[in-house]
Formats: sequence, structure tokens, C-alpha cells
Amino acid sequence: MKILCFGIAKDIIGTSELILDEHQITVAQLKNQLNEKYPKLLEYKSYMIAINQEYANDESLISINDEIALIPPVSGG
Amino acid sequence: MKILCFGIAKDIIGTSELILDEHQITVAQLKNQLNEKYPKLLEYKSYMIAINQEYANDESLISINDEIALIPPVSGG
Amino acid sequence: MAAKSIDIQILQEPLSINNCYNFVLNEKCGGIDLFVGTVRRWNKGKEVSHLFFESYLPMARREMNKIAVQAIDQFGLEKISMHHRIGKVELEGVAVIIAVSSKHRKAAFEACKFAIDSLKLSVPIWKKEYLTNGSHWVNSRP
Amino acid sequence: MAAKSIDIQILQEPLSINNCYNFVLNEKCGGIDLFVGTVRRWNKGKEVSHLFFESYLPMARREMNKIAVQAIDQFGLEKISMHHRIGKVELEGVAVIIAVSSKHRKAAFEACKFAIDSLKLSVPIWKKEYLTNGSHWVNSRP
Repeated sequence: MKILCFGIAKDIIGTSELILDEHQITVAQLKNQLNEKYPKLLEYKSYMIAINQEYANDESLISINDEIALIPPVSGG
Repeated sequence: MKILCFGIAKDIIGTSELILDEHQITVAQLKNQLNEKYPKLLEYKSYMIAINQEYANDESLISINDEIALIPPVSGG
Repeated sequence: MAAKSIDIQILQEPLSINNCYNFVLNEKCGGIDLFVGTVRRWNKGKEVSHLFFESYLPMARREMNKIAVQAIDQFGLEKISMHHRIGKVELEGVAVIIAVSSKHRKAAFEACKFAIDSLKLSVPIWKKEYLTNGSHWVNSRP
Repeated sequence: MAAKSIDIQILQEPLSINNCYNFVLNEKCGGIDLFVGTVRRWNKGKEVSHLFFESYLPMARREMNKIAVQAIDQFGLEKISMHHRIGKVELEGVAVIIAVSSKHRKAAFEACKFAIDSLKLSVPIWKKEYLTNGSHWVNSRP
């Protein structure tokens, strides 16, 4: 499972593409894993997970072929 | 006394510069004269008189050397 | 101060959005709002062929300047540019441009709306609408 | 319909106000509002040297398109153009342009404000602020 990382999340995680050894997982489970491995992410609690380019809620299920992204607080405009 | 006329007022009065034989007069008196001579002006009751390029109220006094204008309802923009 | 923060123009030739934008752009500001009033083909179900604008020039400039001063004071703008066209304006032509710059966008939107609303209320400029059949001064119906 | 009334672009090169204006201009409309977000030298008392924008491109386009569709539906716009810059943007450079056209001006102002407010809330674009001393991702402080 590949997670695209942007902005501050890319800096914290140290890569723009994080590989996790998971096949199916909920967004909540993914966030727990990420928060545990990268506790600095907890400082940006409002970060979102996008599945296939759509914002997902905690209950959403992620499959290995989905396009997953870690979206820290946006600041466009 | 010279009155500058614009827009529909110019059409009604038939000139862009109306000459009146007055030396000192209030705005109310001027309006009465104009309404009597050009009754079609009464259809545009909200027309204003400007004295020296400022909107004037009915009590304002007009002298012969002032720049007077008849301002029908505006429609810029 | 006022001379450099306010740009009022009433012009016979086509208006330039870039001129207004370049006047208000400055490094203190994050938000620029521009309103552009254009000539519509359809107005209240009637087909318009073109417009003609007449102005009481010196007074129109004064009234526009008053609006600009008030917009700066009331909304804390950095700069404001107000350009109005006179003479014949074709379909899709630009009749008026208001550009304002402000530190933040909320004030820019509010000030720009204030300026165009005020202009339409008080600035001595008159629009004659030429329809496919006939013409008339706008706002000048009983 | 949607394809012709909506223009979404995320670009490496400088944005063009004229391109946005020309896209939304049409003879059905009397009011065009353009919001232009520019790079300020001073932000919260700190001096900015330049900005850098990063984007999750395909999702940013989708989110911008959603906003455009909603703005058209909600405010009855004719057309909307939303351009966002990515990469390095200098002081006074243009980060974003929103242009909308509408029959009447009130809807144009409201829709333009709605679109930029929404963009700042949901579109996955991130701004890195380079100060004279150091840099940081904006919004990304605890």
C-alpha cells in the first residue's frame, strides 16, 4: 500500500511516497499506524486521508489498489 | 443664469445649455420654473440640481455665477 | 497619499483591465478584486445593439473620487482604481472597471461592491440603450 | 455544458488575468468579478521573500471543479475560471485568480467570494512561506 505525502507531511515522513505493508485497512487504522510511527503528525490532527482523490472519513476502507494520500491542512490561494 | 442639461433632460428641454433670466433663485424655485415650462420633467421627479458640481437641496441658493446642472436619474456602470 | 492611492478616469477609448490592475497591485496587499461591467445583448427581454454613455465630466470625476476616498477609509484599502467609459460601447464592451487592493480579501470584495453600488447611485453618467428597434435613456422612464 | 462554462487550471507559469477574463466574458452577462490573490511582502509582521506552492494535482483539479459546479448552480453564473499557480512565486506575483460572469453583479461578487473561500478550505494545495530567515509550510503549525 502506497501513501502519497504532501507539504508538512512529506517533511515529517521524509518521503513523498510511503510504502506500508497492508492490503486492506480502514482510514482510522491507517491514521493510528501513521500517528504511532510519526508522532509529529499528531501536531496536525486535522490532517485528512484521501482515497482515489476524494476526502475519506475514518470508517472508509482502503484497498491495496486505491490511490491514497495524506493531506495536511491546506493553504492554497 | 445657465443650466447644463444631460441625458433625458437634454432631450426634454431641447438643448444642453438652457439660459434663464434670473440672478438669484433657490433650487426649489428653479425646479418650479422648469417643471412649469417643461411639464415632461415631472415624469422624472427624482431629478437633482447640482451647484458647482455638488448635489444641492431645495433650499440652496443659486447665484448667477454658479455652475448649475440638471441631473436626471443617473444610469452609469 | 490620496493622489497615489486613487486612480479615477473617464475615457472615450476602450478601458484596460491591466491598467487598473497594475495601479492597485502593491506588495502590501494579498487581495485584489476587480469588477468589470460589460454590455449585455439582452436586457429585460429586449435585444440591445449597443450603448452610449454621456457624462457630466467634472462632477462625475468628483463623485467618483468621493466614493474612492470613502471606500479607502471604510474598508482600509491600499488602492482603488475606477475607470468609466463614455461614448459608444459595443456588445461585450467594458463600460466600467473597479479595482481595489487590500491586505485581506474580505475587505477587497466589500469595498469593490460598495464602490460599484455607489457609482450607480450617484455618479452623473447616463446610459442610452440602443435596441434593435429604437433607443432610450436608461432609468429615465416614469 | 460544464465543459464550456468551467475553466480550471493549475500552472507552473505565471497566471494571466486576461485569459481568465476572456474565458468568462460573454454577451449574456453584465457583471464580471475577478479575485486575484497576490504575494505580500509582510505577513503577520514577518518579511516574506517568496512563496512556493505544492499541489496534489489531480485531486486539486477535482476539488476546484466541484467548487466551480457548485458556484454555477448556487449563484446562477454563466461561466467561471479558476487558475492556481504552483512552484515558486515572487513578491507581487499572482498565486490565484477566480473570474466569474453573471447577468447581474450581486451574484458575481457572491460567487467569486464563495469560490475563493471554498478553495482555501478544501483544495489540496500547500503554500511554503520563505521568510528572510527560514521557511515553513503555512497552516501547518500546531
